[in-house]
Amino acid sequence: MSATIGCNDFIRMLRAAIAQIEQNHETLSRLDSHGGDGDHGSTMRRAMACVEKAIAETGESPDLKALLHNVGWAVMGVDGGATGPLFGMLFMGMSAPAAGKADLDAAELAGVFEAGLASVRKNTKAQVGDKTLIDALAPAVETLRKEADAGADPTRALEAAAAAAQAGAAATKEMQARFGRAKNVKEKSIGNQDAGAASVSLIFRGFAKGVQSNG
Amino acid sequence: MSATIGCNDFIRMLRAAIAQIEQNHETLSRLDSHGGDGDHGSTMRRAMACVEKAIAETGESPDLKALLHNVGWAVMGVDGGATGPLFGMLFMGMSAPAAGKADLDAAELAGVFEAGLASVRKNTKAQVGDKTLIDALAPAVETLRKEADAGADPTRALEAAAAAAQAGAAATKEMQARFGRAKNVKEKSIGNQDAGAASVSLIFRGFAKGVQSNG
Amino acid sequence: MAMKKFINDPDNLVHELLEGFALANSSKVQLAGENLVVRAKPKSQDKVALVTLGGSGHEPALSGYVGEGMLDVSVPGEIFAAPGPPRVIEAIRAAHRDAGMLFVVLNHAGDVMSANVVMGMAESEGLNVKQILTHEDISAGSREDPSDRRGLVGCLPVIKVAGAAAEKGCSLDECLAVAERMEHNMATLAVAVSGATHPATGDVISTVADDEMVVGMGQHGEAGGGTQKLATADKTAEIMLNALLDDLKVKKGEKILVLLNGVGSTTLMELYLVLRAVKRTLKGKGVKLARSIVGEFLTVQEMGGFQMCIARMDDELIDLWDAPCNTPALVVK
Amino acid sequence: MAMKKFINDPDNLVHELLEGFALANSSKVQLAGENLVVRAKPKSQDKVALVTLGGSGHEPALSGYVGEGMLDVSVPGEIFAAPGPPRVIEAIRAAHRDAGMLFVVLNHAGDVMSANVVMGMAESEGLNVKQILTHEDISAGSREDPSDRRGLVGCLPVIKVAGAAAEKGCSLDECLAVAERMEHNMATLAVAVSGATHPATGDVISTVADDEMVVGMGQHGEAGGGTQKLATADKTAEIMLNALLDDLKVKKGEKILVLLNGVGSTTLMELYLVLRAVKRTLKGKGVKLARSIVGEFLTVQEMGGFQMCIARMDDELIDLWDAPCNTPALVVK
Ligand SMILES: Nc1ncnc2c1ncn2[C@@H]1O[C@H](COP(=O)(O)OP(=O)(O)O)[C@@H](O)[C@H]1O
Ligand SMILES: Nc1ncnc2c1ncn2[C@@H]1O[C@H](COP(=O)(O)OP(=O)(O)O)[C@@H](O)[C@H]1O
Ligand SMILES: [Mg+2]
Ligand SMILES: [Mg+2]
Ligand SMILES: [Mg+2]
Ligand SMILES: [Mg+2]
Repeated sequence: MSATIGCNDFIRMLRAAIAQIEQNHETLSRLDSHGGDGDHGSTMRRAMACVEKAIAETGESPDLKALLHNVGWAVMGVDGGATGPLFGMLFMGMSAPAAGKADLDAAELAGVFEAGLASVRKNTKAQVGDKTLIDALAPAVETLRKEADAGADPTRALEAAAAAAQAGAAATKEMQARFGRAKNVKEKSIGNQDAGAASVSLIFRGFAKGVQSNG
Repeated sequence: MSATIGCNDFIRMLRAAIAQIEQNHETLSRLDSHGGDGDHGSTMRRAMACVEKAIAETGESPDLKALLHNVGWAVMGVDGGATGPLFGMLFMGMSAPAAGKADLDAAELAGVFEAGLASVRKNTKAQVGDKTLIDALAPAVETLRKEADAGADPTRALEAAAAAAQAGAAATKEMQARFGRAKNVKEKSIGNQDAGAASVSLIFRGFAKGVQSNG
Repeated sequence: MAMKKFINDPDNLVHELLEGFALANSSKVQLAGENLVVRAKPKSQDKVALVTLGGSGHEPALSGYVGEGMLDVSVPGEIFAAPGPPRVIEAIRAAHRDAGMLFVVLNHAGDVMSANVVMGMAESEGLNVKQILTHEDISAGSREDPSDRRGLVGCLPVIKVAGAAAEKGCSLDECLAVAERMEHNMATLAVAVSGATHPATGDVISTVADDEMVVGMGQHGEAGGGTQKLATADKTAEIMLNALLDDLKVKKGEKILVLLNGVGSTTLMELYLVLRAVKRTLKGKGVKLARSIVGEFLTVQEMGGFQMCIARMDDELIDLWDAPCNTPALVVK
Repeated sequence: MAMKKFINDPDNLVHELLEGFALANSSKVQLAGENLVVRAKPKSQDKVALVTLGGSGHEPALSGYVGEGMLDVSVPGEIFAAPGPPRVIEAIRAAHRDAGMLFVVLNHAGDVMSANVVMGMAESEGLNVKQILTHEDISAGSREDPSDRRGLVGCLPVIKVAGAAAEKGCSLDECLAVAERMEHNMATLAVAVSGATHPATGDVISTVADDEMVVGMGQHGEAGGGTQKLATADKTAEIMLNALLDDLKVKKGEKILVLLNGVGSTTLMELYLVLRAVKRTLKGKGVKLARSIVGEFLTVQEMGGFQMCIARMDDELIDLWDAPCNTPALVVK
């Protein structure tokens, strides 16, 4: 358990998130095939390959801001629909408040993720309830803040955030899509989880696991 | 029975030939479908419609040369492969020796058809045995000449020519095509009559019938 | 049926096609940076540059319109997928000039997101770039709220007139104004008769029943009638043209441009029949067919069908439409 | 699958398509007489005229090449059927001039018969016309006895260089010499991956098994290998190019033109991949790719596949190939 999150913790978190996507990419594509174009799993896989590459290229003694910026930029470079810009903006947005920080406490960690969420929101008007990745991301980030306010350490906060993301993703099952390709199939989008929300849930699951592996 | 063939006889002959093609166009297309492109019946039908139109346009008191020329020219105007030029040249070639003649005796009739055959030959190097309309046309024309030499009247000569055309067409069944599209399928062309030869046979059958209807 | 395409490694498809494209058009275009398509002879720096982005697999669009009188840079993405922001900002930085840049974006989710990120970056870098979004597909959304209207082949007239204005030396604001006037005065509708396959994955992109056509490819055919029995050229032209004239509220006496875009296996022959029918219907309504153009400008692989785009023209737009250009996919003398 | 084409009355198909074609290209061509396609602005009478004939259904060929720098008159026949002599001689009479006429004929039975009749008539009428027959399909016959070699897309370079020579004011003999030099130095091979339907009758024209391609559309694939498993762009390019280089006996250091003609549903994307592969193979052999052109020039409805045409070029042929032209289907500045 960590009281603070350093750059190497983040790398472990990212790698665990990569592993989650790798294990579940077929499910993600299947989810995207109801109403979407069925490519979300493969796009996320390509995005995660870029994350791994960015980690490697950031080098030996990375700084957190550079790491997050490079990861975000690399994900942006993935040609393919919504995923690149949305997930890319998440990480790039996270990098700004990490400037000059080697280790983040729970409150700072929440601040970093809040900046990431804000940056995603700049690129979509989707709100909670619209059946997009916002449905998983927004509750996860809110949970991080609440846990920090309640005095939780980053590990516990991330565990709670992962649970919130999972619940948020699960809730999308009953929703009708109002953004993304699935919007076109209207009420037929009801009955399956949103693929992007499922991805966010997996990523937070990875973060929670990755940070614990440092225990 | 006629001792000479006038313009109105020729019109009757042509109309009987049109009727023959009309009754048998499906067979002609079927024959063309072995090795050819299956359009010979419909092309001949269009050609015969042009013949009818040319007869009508040639007017009340036609002259034989003009009639044959107009018929040939009209048939030429049928877009569609070999048929237009070959049958068109037949009639156009026939028109020259008919110049200045109101009625043809058997020898003159043979001369007219010989000129038609010569004109067809200008457009193809196909010889008897090559599985083309020449296999029916050449023996029919030769028979006209032989019958005239033997003193037959035009009616009898045309009856004999029709029989010769029919025999010539029948003989193409065992031949391998060396001209036209059917050439491409090589030995597979053996086993069916040549469509163009069958047309010539039908036309001569029509001529023989048409000239008799004046009896 | 299995996909029957001549390709090599699907992962290298876009790069290979760009290489061949540049080779076939080496007097007009060249590749630069990371799969960017630029002019063989760059436009002078004192003129506004036109930049666009878009997925590949729609050849000749969009890179086919790079050249004199039209685009300066195109950023092709993967098959059917918009390029991510990094390559786009690279293109924008390379095309940067004091005269400014016009950034042409077709309204598709990925393209717009990528463009938005890039516009944000460009602004913070102080680059002088303005965006024109094309969204003229009338099968979804409305003229009042066009956010759901996709950008189809209407990008071509927009690029043509804005490119001509730029070539003439118009300012960025003037180029933008021309582009916006064109954009606001056009409407497109698509009809599909057969589907297509994704060339990299082999996935079937869409299917149409054997005796049917889909007018308006919006899933519910909000305009144009949706799925219906295959109709004649005349009838199809009438259905589509009426929907377009209606949407654009074209009035008697007005002049329009008609653009027919074959999307794949539909023949030029058929498109000529459709244009003839369009002309007749317009005549009946007293609308003037000022200009027309027929071809394959923005394709969707081997899909059967076409897009009909109409645009209300004024004299300036007609002049710019007629202006010379020299690109791989469109040459006007 | 049923035919899915936008047509009206099949019997009126050709006339309707020509009307639409003329409408879409009214600044370049117009209809004259009985469905003849002529230039909108006739060439001056002191220059040699180029006339051609051919079946319809292959759009943009052949009428798409009527215009400045290429043809003067095209006589389109019915779908896939050469026009009969009456309309052709009408065209020849109309184009008649002291400078003479070059009559471009593709080697197909109907076309040749029609042309022969017309040449006979023209001679007896004292019209100054010379014929060039194109027969560059290497899949049947041989270079020594090319009578069975069909005329495919090679008509395009022949028309291009002869048209450019005519526009420059060359004499009929000079135009003919250029056309013949081009004709003797070219070779074409076609590959098909899927069939097509006759747009007027709905008949299936040809079929190809799901996992196969046919190289050399001569029935027995005399050159190129005939029916074989569908191959990659690289492999297909190599098979075809090698057969062509062989037939034409192209030697190291020589300069060639490569023309890739999509015949229907095969995409530009694929053709670019093929051109890229051609370039690589040529490089390996030390043959120079002097010029290349990729597009849909002579189609066969929705058929899948393409024709690869190569031509040995000299400096004069390259100049004529590069010369300006302004036709519906090809514009060179
Ligand atoms: N406009 C949007 N706002 C928020 N999220 C979106 C939007 N569009 C798509 N998404 C998210 O992206 C996911 C689909 O991603 P992906 O399949 O990779 O992209 P695409 O839809 O372009 O193929 C959706 O499930 C949704 O969560
Ligand atoms: N070169 C030729 N010489 C003689 N007869 C020919 C030649 N080509 C075709 N024919 C005749 O034409 C017939 C086919 O006519 P048709 O089907 O109307 O033309 P196409 O083959 O152009 O479709 C053949 O059966 C043959 O008798
Ligand atoms: Mg998707
Ligand atoms: Mg996608
Ligand atoms: Mg036939
Ligand atoms: Mg035929």
